Amino acid sequence: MEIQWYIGLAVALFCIGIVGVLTRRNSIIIFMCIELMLNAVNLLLVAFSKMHAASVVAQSNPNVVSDAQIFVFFIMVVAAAEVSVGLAIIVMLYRNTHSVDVNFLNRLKN
Amino acid sequence: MDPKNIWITFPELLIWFPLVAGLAAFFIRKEKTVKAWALISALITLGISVVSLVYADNTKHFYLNNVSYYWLKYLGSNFSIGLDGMGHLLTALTAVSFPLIFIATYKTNYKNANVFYGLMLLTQAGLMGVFTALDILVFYFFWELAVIPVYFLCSRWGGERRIQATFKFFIYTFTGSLLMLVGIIYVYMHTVPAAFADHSFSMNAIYSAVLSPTEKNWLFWLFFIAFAIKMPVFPFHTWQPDTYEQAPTSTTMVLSGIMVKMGIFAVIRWILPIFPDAVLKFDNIVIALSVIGMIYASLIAIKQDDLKRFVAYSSIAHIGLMCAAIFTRTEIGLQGVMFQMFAHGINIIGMWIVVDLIEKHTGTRKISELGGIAHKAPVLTIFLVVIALANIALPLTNAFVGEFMMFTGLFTFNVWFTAVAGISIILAAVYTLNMVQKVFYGEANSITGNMQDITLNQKLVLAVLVVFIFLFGVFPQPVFDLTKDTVLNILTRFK
Amino acid sequence: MSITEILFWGLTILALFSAIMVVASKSPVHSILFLIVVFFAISGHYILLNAQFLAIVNIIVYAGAIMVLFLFVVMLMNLNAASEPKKNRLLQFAGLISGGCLFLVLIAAITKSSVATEMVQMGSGNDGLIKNLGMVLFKDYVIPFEISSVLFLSAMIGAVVIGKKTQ
Amino acid sequence: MRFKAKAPLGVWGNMNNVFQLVWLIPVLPLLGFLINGLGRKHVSKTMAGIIGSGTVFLSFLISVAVFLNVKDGNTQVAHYFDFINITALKIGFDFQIDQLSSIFLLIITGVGFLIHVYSTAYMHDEEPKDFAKYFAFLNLFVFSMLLLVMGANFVIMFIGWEGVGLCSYLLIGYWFKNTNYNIAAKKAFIMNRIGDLGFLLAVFWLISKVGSVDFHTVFDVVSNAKTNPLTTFDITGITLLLFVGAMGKSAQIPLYTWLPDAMAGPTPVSALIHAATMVTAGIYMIARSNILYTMAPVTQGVVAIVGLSTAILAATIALKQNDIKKVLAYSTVSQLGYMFLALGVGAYTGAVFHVMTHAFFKALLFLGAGSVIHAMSGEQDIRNMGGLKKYMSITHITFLLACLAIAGMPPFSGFFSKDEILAAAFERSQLLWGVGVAGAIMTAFYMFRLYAMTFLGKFRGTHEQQHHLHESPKAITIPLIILAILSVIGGLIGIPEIFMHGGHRLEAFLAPVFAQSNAKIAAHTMSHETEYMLMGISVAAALAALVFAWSRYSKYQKVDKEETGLGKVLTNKWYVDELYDAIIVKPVQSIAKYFNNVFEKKGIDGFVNGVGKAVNYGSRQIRLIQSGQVGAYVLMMVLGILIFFIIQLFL
Amino acid sequence: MNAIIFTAIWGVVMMLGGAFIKNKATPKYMAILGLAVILALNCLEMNMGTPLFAVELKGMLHFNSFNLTFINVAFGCTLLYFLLNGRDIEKVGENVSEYFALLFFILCGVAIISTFNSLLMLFIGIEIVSIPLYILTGSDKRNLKSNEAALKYFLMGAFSTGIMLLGIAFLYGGSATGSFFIDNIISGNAPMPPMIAAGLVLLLVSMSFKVSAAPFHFWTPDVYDGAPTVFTSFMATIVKAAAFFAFVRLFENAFGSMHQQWQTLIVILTAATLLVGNLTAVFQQSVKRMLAYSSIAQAGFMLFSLFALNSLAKEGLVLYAAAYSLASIGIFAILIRMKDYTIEGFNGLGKQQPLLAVTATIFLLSLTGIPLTAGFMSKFYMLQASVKNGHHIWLVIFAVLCAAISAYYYFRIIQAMFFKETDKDAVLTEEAITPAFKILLVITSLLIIALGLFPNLLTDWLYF
Repeated sequence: MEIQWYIGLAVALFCIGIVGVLTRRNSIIIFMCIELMLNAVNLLLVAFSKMHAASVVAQSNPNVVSDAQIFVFFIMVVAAAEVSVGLAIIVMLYRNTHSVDVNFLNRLKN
Repeated sequence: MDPKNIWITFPELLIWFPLVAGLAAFFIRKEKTVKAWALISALITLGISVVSLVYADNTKHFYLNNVSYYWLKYLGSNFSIGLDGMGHLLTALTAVSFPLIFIATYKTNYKNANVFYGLMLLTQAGLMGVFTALDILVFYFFWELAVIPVYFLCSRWGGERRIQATFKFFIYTFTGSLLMLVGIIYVYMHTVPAAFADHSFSMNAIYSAVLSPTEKNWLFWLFFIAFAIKMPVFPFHTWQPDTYEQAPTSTTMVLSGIMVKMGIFAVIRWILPIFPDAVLKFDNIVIALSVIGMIYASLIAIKQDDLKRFVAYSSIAHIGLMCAAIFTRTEIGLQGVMFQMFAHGINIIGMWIVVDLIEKHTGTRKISELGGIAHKAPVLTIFLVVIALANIALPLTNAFVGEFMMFTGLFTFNVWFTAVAGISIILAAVYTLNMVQKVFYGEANSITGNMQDITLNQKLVLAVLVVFIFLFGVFPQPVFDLTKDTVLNILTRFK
Repeated sequence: MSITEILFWGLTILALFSAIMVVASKSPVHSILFLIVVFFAISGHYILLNAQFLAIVNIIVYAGAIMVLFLFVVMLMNLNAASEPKKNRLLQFAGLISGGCLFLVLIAAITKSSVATEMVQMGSGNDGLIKNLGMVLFKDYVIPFEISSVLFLSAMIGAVVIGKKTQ
Repeated sequence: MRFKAKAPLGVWGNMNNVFQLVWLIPVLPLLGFLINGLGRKHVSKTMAGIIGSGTVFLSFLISVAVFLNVKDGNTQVAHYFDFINITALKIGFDFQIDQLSSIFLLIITGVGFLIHVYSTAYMHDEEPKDFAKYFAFLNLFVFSMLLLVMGANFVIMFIGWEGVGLCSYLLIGYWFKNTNYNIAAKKAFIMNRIGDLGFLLAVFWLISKVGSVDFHTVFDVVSNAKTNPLTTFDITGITLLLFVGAMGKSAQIPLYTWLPDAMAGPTPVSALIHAATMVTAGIYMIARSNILYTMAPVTQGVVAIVGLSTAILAATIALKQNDIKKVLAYSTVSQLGYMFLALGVGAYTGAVFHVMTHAFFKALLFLGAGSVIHAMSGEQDIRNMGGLKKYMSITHITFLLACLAIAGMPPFSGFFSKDEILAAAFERSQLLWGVGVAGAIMTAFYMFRLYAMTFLGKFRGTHEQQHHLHESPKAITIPLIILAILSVIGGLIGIPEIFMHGGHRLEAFLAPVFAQSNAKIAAHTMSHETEYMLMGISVAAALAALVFAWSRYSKYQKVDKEETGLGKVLTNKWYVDELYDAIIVKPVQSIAKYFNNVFEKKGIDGFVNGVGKAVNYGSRQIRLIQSGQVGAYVLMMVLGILIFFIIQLFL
Repeated sequence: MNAIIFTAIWGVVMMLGGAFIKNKATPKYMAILGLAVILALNCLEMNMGTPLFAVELKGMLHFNSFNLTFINVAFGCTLLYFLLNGRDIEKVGENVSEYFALLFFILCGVAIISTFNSLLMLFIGIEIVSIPLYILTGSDKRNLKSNEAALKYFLMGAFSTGIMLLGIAFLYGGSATGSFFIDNIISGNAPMPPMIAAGLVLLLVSMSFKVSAAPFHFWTPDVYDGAPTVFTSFMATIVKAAAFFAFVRLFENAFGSMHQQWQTLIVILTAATLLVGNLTAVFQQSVKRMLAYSSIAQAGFMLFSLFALNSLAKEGLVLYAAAYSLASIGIFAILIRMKDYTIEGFNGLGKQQPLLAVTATIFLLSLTGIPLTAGFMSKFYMLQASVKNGHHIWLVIFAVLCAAISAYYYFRIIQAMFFKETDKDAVLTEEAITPAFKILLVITSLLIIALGLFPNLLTDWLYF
């Protein structure tokens, strides 16, 4: 399988995520789209790692694959942490305004 | 003399003494005391400067007039200050002016006088620094620092539109200085390595910076605009009338008497030696601007109804001539400028004192509302007339010598500029005599009716000024001897 | 066309479709469910790439924990399609366009690159197995591993600080 | 022959050489000025008068001594201190004593002294401190005038040059409560300033070309063809510019209009400044730098023509003036015109000669007029006078003599000097001579119109005026008498050859000063017949005019009918003032107004403030980007990313 | 290393302390004490060259005097911040010790991102800094502004994290070594392959987001405005400085060799940031928001260090960080005590609290960059560095013109304080301005002036 397909897929997912962030107004959904972006990146990293494994890079840098996969692991870790905080914030806001619409947030502007 | 056994030099004294005195002044609560304190310290500074004039000869007393300390070692900037002829002249002017100003305004009471006089003395320190700096970074420091106290003085104690006016002035000059800063850094980056650093800010290094003609051309403007704003040269002058109008008179005296000289000084000290060929390239433009400014300002002065604005515009006209004369690069012209820097300082301070008196007594500065002061306050009138005559450069007043030489220099540079600039001589007579006639002659009216003649302290100051006016009008030679070295050194850059 | 490729394309299409659905679907609940599908598809890719550990973690952490959390919150707020307010058409359109442009730009950039056509090692290669990763993680990546604890602590505190009822 | 001072002289020296005292000549009046000026509150009137006149008298004595010395051919330049001394230029504070300056010294101090004395009586009604002020100014004037004539270089001369201008300004505006007087004073000063600018430019020109302003250096260098650095253009330019200065100072076309207005000053002032001394500064200056003019024929032509036309123009105006002082003023302008005519045709001696005689009789006329005005208690309009001769005989006699003198009746002084000028003009061209004679005729006419209307006929003034008509006190009459004598015999030092061989003592005396010029001019010799004829014609014509005027105006009756035609134009002085106002004053004022109200405020300052406004405006606009919408923010970011990608990857 | 370990530990301590300590004031003192100790330990490490415990770094982090000095600066400023604003932190909400704990965790993150040597550490470090910040921003729970700010900050922060990760992924994929260590991602100054370029751009974007450089600055004004002022002060100064330090380290070590190829981006970034920051600040009425924009403007100047990327620039950056943090902390500390955050609110402060007014003036002058203040020296270093760099002089001139604009809005406050009258009898909140507070302000201003006169006091530390 050529790497470009993976890249294509990952980038596609990433951009879909971006489009989601741009178009949706429900903060939860926006947040989910961001998660989608992260996953796209994860996929990309893994794919790259396997690409390197197949290439000369593997000789010079033995644990090139595991580096990337560990990185992905950490991304997931961070994502988890972020989610907890993020949802907490959203919930807090919902408590105060009974809405999760981001366009509702415009007390701060100019 | 051996530098070892000199423990302090004149430039240091001239800077540190006012600085310390000023800082001390902030903590003197009692108004009377702080006034006295300011006056005394100013007088001491004057004393120092007088003594320094005795030791002015740098061939003999070099180490009394020059000193340098490590400062930003690794940037190649040292705190080096010194007095050459021009430095002596202008520090002397500064030292002379402040006591006069303090005495003249001794009767005026300011809210939080301690702050006021503290700031005034700080200004003096800053000015001294500007006139003594031999390291361009140090120069820039003082250049900015001299303005800050003035900013506070004007916006705190000035007239009703003071805040905007002063703010305009500040932003205007600040912009100019920042442009200059870029220029300074650029030149610095093209200087030869110095001890501990790969470039140097010292005057000599800056003078010998290696720059391509194109670089010099735009750098010239970066510097010149900064100085032109300070002087001010047409068309950068519009801050001046407003500021002079709004600032408290004593500050206005500092501004117009000394601070404008900063610009002229800086042009002579930095632009001429650093960018000689750019000067050769642009001299026509600059002189044209200056000459236009002279005529323009004179014409406007004719139409001014507010005494302060009147003086402001007449000052712009005079400054224009100085700026033009600098760029003629003739010995006679430059000597004229040197002389005129001093003369103009003296005369305009006198002008302001008179204006201040009139405003104090009559409560107005409107020329149209005044009249007939002459027989209410004859002494004042006599002084005013003398100063006014100096203002129009009548022979045997100091201004004549300066203007005569500057015009001569200008003539040798270009006849037509001189011819046009000469018109300002006539216009000067027109507006000055108009003012004198409208304000002092004719019948007294309700406003000037209860005008009293001047008090002793003012009489004293004005007398001193008048003495200066005639003394230097008849015996200008000492000044030329003093500034000879500077002028000739600078001219060597154009050989 | 080998089985791997078929799987690849299948998963890809699935992932893309459900990703689009995540963005497009009205109700938040549906979005969440579609997102889970995406995660499963991605995990499938991981398996194809022989990164079992990540595949498992992805399922557990994302599809399991995180998404459930989301679902939970959404249920809690009982947001339904109606609660999605009127959209700003223009902004959406702009978003769509710019997102698309970004996609094109990135693709264009990558296809220019030399590595674009390099082959990816499928199925084989055991670096992605738990054993090796574990070794690496606790040998070379001990510092980040420890440090991430700080991250969790702060996240926890955050949840507490924000979640705690104030009287 | 003149020779330079060996070495700079000390202020004091061996007393037996009077040149050691030269510096006292100007310093004494200066002292008088200081004493009277500073102590004006304390000195009594008498004291002020004594100080004022005394100092001048002392200078006069020294001047006489100096003159006697010079007569023996000793001239010198005294160097006191360096005024300006830099490598590029050296200007010393030097005094030059030679034939020319010594003559002027005599005139200034002598006539000056008389007028001081006269003033003590004339100004007697003034407040003590104003009285002192008056004398202070008068002394200051004498001081400046002395500087002017003694200066050994153009700069010192210029110092005096502007000094006298200042004094005339101060004295014209002496009664400063009256705004019109101030305006007149201002006018005088500014017109002089215009001239001074010319003078200055000339000096700059000299410095830039010759590198010196010393009379010796300049003249020696220039007159010597080998060393002369000046092209003809230079010389012409310089001389023309100098002449512009002279125009201002000596009230020539087009800068003459200030002089009539200057009559606002006290009459003695008019006598001293605006008749005898200051206005002749221009003639002195040109005479001093005669060599330059001789080398610039073009300029000479201009000078002659300007001089002559001034003479005529002023004369015509004088015909119709009714203010006694105005008539004299215009006659002064006209006489000055003659002097310039003389200079223009190269008769430098003639010019100086006429300066001298004119100083006598014109001072006398003014003082006489003053005496009349004094008697008429301030009345100056001759239509309200008449028949004064039976009230004030001395004044009348002296005035008559003066009139005869100015009308050029032999053997009065005016005759010789004017005749010499006309003769010289004739040598240059008959036309000049013809016009000159015409002027002489008019002079005779208006002078005797004045005389007749003032002293003959019957009194036309009010009764209380008539009631205290009286002869003036001694202090006034004695100067009149002295001046009268001088104006009668003053001409004798310049008797032409044809009357008395070697008679022209003045010419011989001044020869050294004009030596360089004379060396360059081919000496004309006029046949005695022509000379006699010329004299005959002019005298006859003048006499005719004299008699006509006498007969016409001795029985003048006040008729208030509106002047018409030429008469009106003349009464209104050819509308020259109005013309100037229209073509110079008003435009300047309006330009200034435009600059002040529009260009400065809207233009330059507008731009400066505009920058500030622009920043504010920009700020107000740009902050709208901060819409507060997360979506918008992210969109911006994405766009930013796009741009960066395009720049980085595809550019 | 000490810094990282002990901040983490002390954070935990504070957190647990919160459970037992009921007294509100105690956490403040604990925090101050702890930070002082940590600062000391860091200095110790600088002198010894080794941390207290030998830690197997595996090249993840890299310590040298430069980083450590910066950590000193950051921690020093934080200490000052604690001292000045301790009681204000107490006022934000009831769980004080948690706030301090979070602040300590942030410091830990700061230490990491100023010493990271691997993209992984950068990523984790940034997250450790960000996540607590999201919380602190929202810590004023009842205040809708605060909530809004928190959510905006969080969403956009997460978004930028995504961008960053994609960038890292591309770098990894594109690099010939397949490594995450910043110093061997690429080598030499050959034209970069597209993948690297893409990664670089994405990293640049995400980092610019963190340092709030236009056009990625949009979160800044809202967040700074909405967050409780104490925490605004913290994130506007220390955090931002740290982010910059990370930014410069990353781009110098990773891409320094091919500086010329991406300079254009920096130029655009700088110009845009300067323009937007200064221009928008001019019109602001609320001082807090104005300072937010001014922080953007200052970022524009700091970007010069990235533009020049020479030793002068790095020195300048540290100096700038110090100068800017000191001044901002000071001015914020005063701002917190104002009743009214608008500029009019400052009217008459000069009369009522001359000392405060004077110190505030010094801070503002420093921010403007008037000589004799650290602000001038740092700007001066930056200008010098970029002139030395030689290209794009116009940018420097543009920068100084913007600095002139900045004078415009900074001086409005000075004018308000000294030259405008107020009808209020007290413009400050009633709680007393303690002598200690005043002394601290004076010390701060003295520090600023000292640095303004002798920047070498700081810069000399950087090399040995």
